[in-house]
Amino acid sequence: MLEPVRIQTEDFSQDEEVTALLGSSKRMGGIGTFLGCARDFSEGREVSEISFDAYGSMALSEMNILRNEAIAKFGLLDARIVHRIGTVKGGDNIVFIAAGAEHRAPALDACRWMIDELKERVPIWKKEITPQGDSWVVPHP
Amino acid sequence: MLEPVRIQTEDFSQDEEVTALLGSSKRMGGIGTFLGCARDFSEGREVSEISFDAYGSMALSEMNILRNEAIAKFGLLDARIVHRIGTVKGGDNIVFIAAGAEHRAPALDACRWMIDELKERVPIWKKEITPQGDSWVVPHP
Amino acid sequence: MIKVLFFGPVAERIGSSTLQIEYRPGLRLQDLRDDLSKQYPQAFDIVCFMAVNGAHSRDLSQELADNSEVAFMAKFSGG
Amino acid sequence: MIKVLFFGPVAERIGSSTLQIEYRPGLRLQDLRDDLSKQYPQAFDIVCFMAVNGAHSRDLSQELADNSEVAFMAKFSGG
Repeated sequence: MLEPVRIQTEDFSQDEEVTALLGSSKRMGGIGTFLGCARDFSEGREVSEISFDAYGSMALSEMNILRNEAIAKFGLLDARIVHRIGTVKGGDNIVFIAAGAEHRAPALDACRWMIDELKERVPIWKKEITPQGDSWVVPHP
Repeated sequence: MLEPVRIQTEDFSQDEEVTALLGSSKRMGGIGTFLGCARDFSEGREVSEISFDAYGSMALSEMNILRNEAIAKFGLLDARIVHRIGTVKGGDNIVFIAAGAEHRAPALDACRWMIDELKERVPIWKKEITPQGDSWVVPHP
Repeated sequence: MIKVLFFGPVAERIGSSTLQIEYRPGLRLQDLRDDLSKQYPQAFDIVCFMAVNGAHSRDLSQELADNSEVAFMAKFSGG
Repeated sequence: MIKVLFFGPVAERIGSSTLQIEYRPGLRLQDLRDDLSKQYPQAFDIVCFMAVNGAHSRDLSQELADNSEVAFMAKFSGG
């Protein structure tokens, strides 16, 4: 069984993640997910690839803390967070968040909270590789 | 290619739906989804199956209107809505909503708006089949 | 003729999912609803929404054309 | 020794992803930061977050133990 929190270079399957999530409770009535993927265009420039650097051990422990906090804060039945590192191409999956609850409101609220918090807390950096050169992404406030 | 708005008895695959959604634009950076599934427990009773009745033609046209409105209102790149009818068991998929946008906020906002509106507008009714008898679900306000 | 459709809990209380009602000129949605709710008060207790030819209708004064399809529906519980 | 880690844009500006700094008793996070930002001002211009032994630290007065792992990090851009 795949761990609920992972950092990996390989792609993931949303169906597999959701099946694992659903397997944790028969009382789950709603699942909110967020999938972040690589765009081939950003800030007016064509992007051919995105590469990631991460403080792996800290990122993983922060993602686990985030999952535990979300489960407690929103009364979730289960949650999963997967982030890819390495290099991805346009259209490829980058990050997947899933939150499962008895009803839809906490599932959707928790999903949004987790992706917002992940961006604030988890030490991962994105570099856009374009025909005009590479540049580290500066997040907007 | 699967239609973006469907009512069907068969199960669906999130991966297939998300792949179809992503295929519509390389500028898609965020996808919010909601999956509603059958719980085996509701209002304190064990639920063995859920069966659906629908005003099929109207439900489909309302779901198409909803998708078009969501795309316009949130500036989505694409959206999909799939609802199962017939009879499903505990843990089975019921409804799937996906919203894709350049950034995460409109994708997540639109996903939530679509599932909330679907419940208000789309003529589908759910009956819970329990060992103690069947009963139509009365939605809470 | 007017085709009247019922679904889910309303159909169950009426004991049928469709009725054919004789068309008469000037027939309004209100008239149809009044006639049917006298015949099926228990079913109409839970009617919340109406549709004419597959579109939501909130206008009871709407005149119905011959061969219209009208639905009287309970609160939706899909999703 | 203190192991100092850099990632992404900070590592690029420093030209390295790790440095070994001699430990001295009483060394605080503030001291380490001051020393390194004199040496690498361009890199430290974009430092927003610090971690000690893999956990966020906002307390510059924190004393570092020998063999600590310290990271000076730019704003995150994952997700």
